[in-house]
Amino acid sequence: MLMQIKNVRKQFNGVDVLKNVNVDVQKGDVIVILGPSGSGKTTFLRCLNFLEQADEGTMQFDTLHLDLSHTSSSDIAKVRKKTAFVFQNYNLFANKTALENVTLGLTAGRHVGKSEALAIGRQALDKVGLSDRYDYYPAQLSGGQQQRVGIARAIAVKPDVILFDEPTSALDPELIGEVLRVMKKLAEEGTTMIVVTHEMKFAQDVATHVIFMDGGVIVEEGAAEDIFVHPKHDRTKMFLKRILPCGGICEEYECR
Amino acid sequence: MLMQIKNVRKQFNGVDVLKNVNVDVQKGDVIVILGPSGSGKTTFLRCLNFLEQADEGTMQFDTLHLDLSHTSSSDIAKVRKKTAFVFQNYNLFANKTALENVTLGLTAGRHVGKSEALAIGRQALDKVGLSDRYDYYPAQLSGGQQQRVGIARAIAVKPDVILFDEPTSALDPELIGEVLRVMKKLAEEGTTMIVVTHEMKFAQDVATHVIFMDGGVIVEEGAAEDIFVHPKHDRTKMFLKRILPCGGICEEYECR
Amino acid sequence: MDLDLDFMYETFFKILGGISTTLELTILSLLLAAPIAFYMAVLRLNDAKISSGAVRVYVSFVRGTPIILQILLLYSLLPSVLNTIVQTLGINFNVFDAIDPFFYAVVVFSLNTIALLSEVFRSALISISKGQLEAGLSIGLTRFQVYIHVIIPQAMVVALPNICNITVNLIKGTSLAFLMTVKDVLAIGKIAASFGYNYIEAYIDVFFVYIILCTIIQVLYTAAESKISTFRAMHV
Amino acid sequence: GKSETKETAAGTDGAKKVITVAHTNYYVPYDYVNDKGESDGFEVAVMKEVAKKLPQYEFKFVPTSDDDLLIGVESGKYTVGTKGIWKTPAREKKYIFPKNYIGASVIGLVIRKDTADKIKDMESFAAYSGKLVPIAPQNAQYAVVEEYNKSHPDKQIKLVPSEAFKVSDAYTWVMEGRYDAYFEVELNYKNNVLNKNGSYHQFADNVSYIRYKGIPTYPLFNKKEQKFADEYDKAIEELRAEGKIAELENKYFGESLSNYIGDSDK
Amino acid sequence: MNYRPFDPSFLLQSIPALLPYLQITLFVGISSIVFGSIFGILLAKAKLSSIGPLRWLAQGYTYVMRCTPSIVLLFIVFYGLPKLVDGLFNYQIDDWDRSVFAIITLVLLFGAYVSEVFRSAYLAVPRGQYEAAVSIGLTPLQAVIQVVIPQAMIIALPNFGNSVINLLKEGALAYTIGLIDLIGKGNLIISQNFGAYAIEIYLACMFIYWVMALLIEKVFFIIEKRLDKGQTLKTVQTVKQDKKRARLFLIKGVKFHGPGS
Ligand SMILES: Nc1ncnc2c1ncn2[C@@H]1O[C@H](COP(=O)(O)OP(=O)(O)OP(=O)(O)O)[C@@H](O)[C@H]1O
Ligand SMILES: Nc1ncnc2c1ncn2[C@@H]1O[C@H](COP(=O)(O)OP(=O)(O)OP(=O)(O)O)[C@@H](O)[C@H]1O
Ligand SMILES: [Mg+2]
Ligand SMILES: [Mg+2]
Repeated sequence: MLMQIKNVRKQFNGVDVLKNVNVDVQKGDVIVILGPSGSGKTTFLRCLNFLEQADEGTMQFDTLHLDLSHTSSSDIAKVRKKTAFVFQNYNLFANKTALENVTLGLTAGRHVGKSEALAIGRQALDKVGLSDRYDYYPAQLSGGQQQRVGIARAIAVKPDVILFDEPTSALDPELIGEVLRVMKKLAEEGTTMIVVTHEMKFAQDVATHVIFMDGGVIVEEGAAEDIFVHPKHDRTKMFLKRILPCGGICEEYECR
Repeated sequence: MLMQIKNVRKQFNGVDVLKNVNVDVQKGDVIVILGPSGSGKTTFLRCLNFLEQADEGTMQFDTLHLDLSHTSSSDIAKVRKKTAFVFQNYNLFANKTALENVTLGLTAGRHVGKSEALAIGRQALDKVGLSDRYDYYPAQLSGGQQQRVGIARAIAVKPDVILFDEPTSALDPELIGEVLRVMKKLAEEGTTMIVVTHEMKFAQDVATHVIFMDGGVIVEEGAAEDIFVHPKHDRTKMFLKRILPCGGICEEYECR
Repeated sequence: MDLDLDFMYETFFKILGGISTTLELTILSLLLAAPIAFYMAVLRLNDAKISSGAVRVYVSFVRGTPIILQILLLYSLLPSVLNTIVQTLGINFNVFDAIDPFFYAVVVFSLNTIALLSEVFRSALISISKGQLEAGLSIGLTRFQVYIHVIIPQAMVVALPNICNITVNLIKGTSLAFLMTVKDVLAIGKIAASFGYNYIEAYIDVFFVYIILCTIIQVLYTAAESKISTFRAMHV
Repeated sequence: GKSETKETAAGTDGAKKVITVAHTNYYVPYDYVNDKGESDGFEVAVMKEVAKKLPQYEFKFVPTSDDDLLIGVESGKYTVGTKGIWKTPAREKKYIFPKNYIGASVIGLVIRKDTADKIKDMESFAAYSGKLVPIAPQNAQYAVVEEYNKSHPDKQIKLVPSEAFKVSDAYTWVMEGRYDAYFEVELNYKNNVLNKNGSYHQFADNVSYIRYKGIPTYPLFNKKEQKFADEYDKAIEELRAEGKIAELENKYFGESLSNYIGDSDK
Repeated sequence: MNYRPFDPSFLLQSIPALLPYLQITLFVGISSIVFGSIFGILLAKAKLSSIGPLRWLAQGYTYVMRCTPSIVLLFIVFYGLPKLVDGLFNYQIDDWDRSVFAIITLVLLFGAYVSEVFRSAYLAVPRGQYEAAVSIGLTPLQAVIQVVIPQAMIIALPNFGNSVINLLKEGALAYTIGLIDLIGKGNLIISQNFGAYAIEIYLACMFIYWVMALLIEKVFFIIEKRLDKGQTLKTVQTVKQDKKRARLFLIKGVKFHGPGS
């Protein structure tokens, strides 16, 4: 088991945003988290990367056993070296060009040589279709371009685990396809991923495990087929019904 | 004719981002702009609201005839009083709560009484499903919640024209449905809208006119049926093919 | 070396009498300077060639040259100039008696505070993202309204610690007004000390008064800062 | 406390005890730093002669500001301080004043010529208007005027304290009527106005000078330095007897100041 | 006015006489700025720290220092420090160069002031910037240095400029303990002339200070331009300005074709 996350609880101003969340992640897994707006998806990912301190919860990562509510900074550093985060609002470094955004994690974070980092960085940007925007600053990029830089930044450092928070929200359907293809490729290469997304197609195609959250708890989880084809809970059924082609019961993926 | 936009040209650092863009808008129109990332959709909307100064171009708005490249600030103010903008990256007022974000345009911008403004503001937030987040600051809201506040802020001032820049990108499919319903209702009430979106369903259902942009020019435009069912240009065909259910030829809307 | 405690005790209360002068000078200067300084900051952001250049020259001159020297120019020259003007116009007005030196002090310190504050405001404005202005404009607010409702409240969070720096510096710096015979806290201490050369005692007294005064002011500023920054201190 | 142990330690080493003479650095021609950056001036020159008489000590001259000089002598950082100080009873509580004065200065009023018929002395000035250019309180002149006011309660001069201002303003202020008199050391008046090269010589016809009195000036000693103060007194008496001091007065002032000092002040 | 002698040639003559004394102003000033900034950074870091006592200590220090008039602190350092060092280590520092005491004083004060400048600028950078940096494996220190500080700097610079120029002027404080700086020399010249030429000398001093301030501001201006990557409120308007220039150009070019073509 690569990651075992247990019993995560998180409050904001006394309101529970996450309650007793448990997730097991095997190496190479692609875990998709679905759920309505405000259900705690982002908060959960942030807790995993210690950007938010959980009030309770443990995480076993590789050989590390961590208490999410008070983790030593050296442990945090270890986990972060092996993970990367794609932010819902991109959070590109405003003072760095697209290429610098992508290479920084290599040169500063991983002591990769400058020219090698540049090569890797260019490659990553090329993958997401930004070969003509290397030297643009974030303020000069369109929404979709910024989002893709964010993705390139995360994949460039070749982490063991990537946490994606709605990585295709600002993209047009054409590009969504491209980006999902890149992600699929990563999955095939064995990168472990936890992905918050509303792209059902991607979930159906790639997810090894689907989690449906609502109100800070995991309502239902299971293999993609199970969740999409035979959801058990009413809440899940309702959610899926509205959004899947053919009213939620859709065995023929091609339809979409 | 409510708006007639002619010959808009815009460069950034000597690179054309918009070239000779012409759009006619009738009162009550819902114009949907489609196009790949970086094609200039956002820039176009921004030029219409004078957030970006076009290098060339004219706009007739109601009885006003404006030169987009040098407009007097009083004319700009007149246009802005009648329009609202939903930003791709939300741009919520960081120092104001959700409710204050929504009411500010009423109290300060339009001299609506405080209690009336509050009533309108609450109603607008309720419409987008945020009745439990009135007093949250933007930093305390999830991505989708922020996006919905942005929408509520624009519709609360009841403008003649609303410019939407990917208003549902951060929403889950369930909410997308809700928000699109709100927009449909606005359309039925006669609000004119120019919407950048990738929600084909919405375009198909509501758009009176669809514009497909690429590389800063309008490649193709026409009624929704024409564009979706019988696209003429190869570029349009390619774009649609990838994204529409059933390979771009889809007469049965229910399918999605 | 023995401290003259009696002297210290007596002088302390004498010095307290200077607080009003110190505070009046400080507060008046701040209030007079703030709007002008803010306008200057906006001019500089606009980067309009002439006005922004003029502001830069003003700021560099006023904050770049010692206040003592400015006082010298203003206090020793200006009244003379005014007097000459009044005389040649034949107006029956005694410039030297009618204008209280306090007035010159307010002018000098306001001019200085304008220069410093304009930089404080400029830095605070730089920290606000442009989307905030655009969002305000797009819902039909005037630029002025956006500044009032959105930009200034956010900018103040960044500005307050720096305004606090300026305020406490003013409190201490207004003692230069003694060059113009205006007696603030420090001046009273110096006068008291001069008879028996009790400088050490007087300075300790003055120090105490400043500690009280500046602590109150700093506490107020810190409270204000934490109050107006509630909106952003979410993730800790 | 601690400085004492330090000094005795130095003393037992057999090294000479160091006498630090602090002097103000721009009170020309009494104490100042000359073009070469050396300590200079009449009082400094006298102290240097004193040093020759007391070879058991090593003298060190430190130019510094008035504030530092006063605090430094009080705290023991400096042994002696000299800046043209006038004796007052309050000051004697803090410092040792020697029996013998070191120099003297003559002070008086600078007034406009057109008021010369009305202002003849301090009393008539007080009667005329009493508007005197402000004086820095640490300046001894302040104490002199204050003393005058105490002894003439019915003929007060308007004494306004302020931080020190430069002379050029004061002359101008008097001439343009902002004030009616300026309390000034006679020597400065001579150099500025009467001297053909003085920068105010062009206005020699506009102003005149009324001598008030000459006042002896003293160096200050740290409270623990009574022994050294006594040795100083002895040295000064010898120097005065030898005519050395008169010689220096001539060098720095071009005349003997001692003549101006009234017997009561000596 | 006619009663005020004014000799412009004296003003010009005095500049070369004054300039060498700028050296002490600059020496004291620059050393204090360098060490004071480092100290200020440490203080700001402490104030932002999650360790309570450290935070309170730094905050308390700032409070007290900002209450302290520089001249009082100077005397405390000049008289107190040698006694303290003597008492603690039995070591004499009385004879140290006076500039050392002036520098220590100014470092203590400057540190307190700029720590607030740094703190407010640091907090003004959106937290997401730091988060993004650590999320790709930068250490917190690297994240701050590589990402947060460059963005905080553009916000801090104007206030830092205030403090730096203020400090260079405060350098005149050194005069109180007998160091002759620019203004000190000015006063010397004035006294050597029995108080005459004060206006001329002071104008010369002002002029020198002003030139110094202009140079400093120029440097800051260049740094600021370099740091601005188009994210600030400032740039909306600069962009507009560029456009105004471009438009002027356009109008010229279009003249013969008539508008609207
Ligand atoms: N700092 C905060 N203070 C208070 N409440 C917060 C804070 N941050 C988040 N919340 C609340 O926690 C809930 C979960 O937020 P989160 O960002 O995890 O949602 P999400 O599932 O990512 O939603 P979305 O799909 O809209 O991004 C939301 O209701 C939000 O209002
Ligand atoms: N300030 C700027 N400087 C230089 N180039 C810019 C600037 N702003 C935008 N651009 C470029 O203009 C092009 C159009 O940007 P725009 O934001 O209009 O795209 P968009 O169609 O909205 O894309 P998306 O769907 O990704 O949001 C992009 O290629 C972008 O890189
Ligand atoms: Mg989220
Ligand atoms: Mg866009």
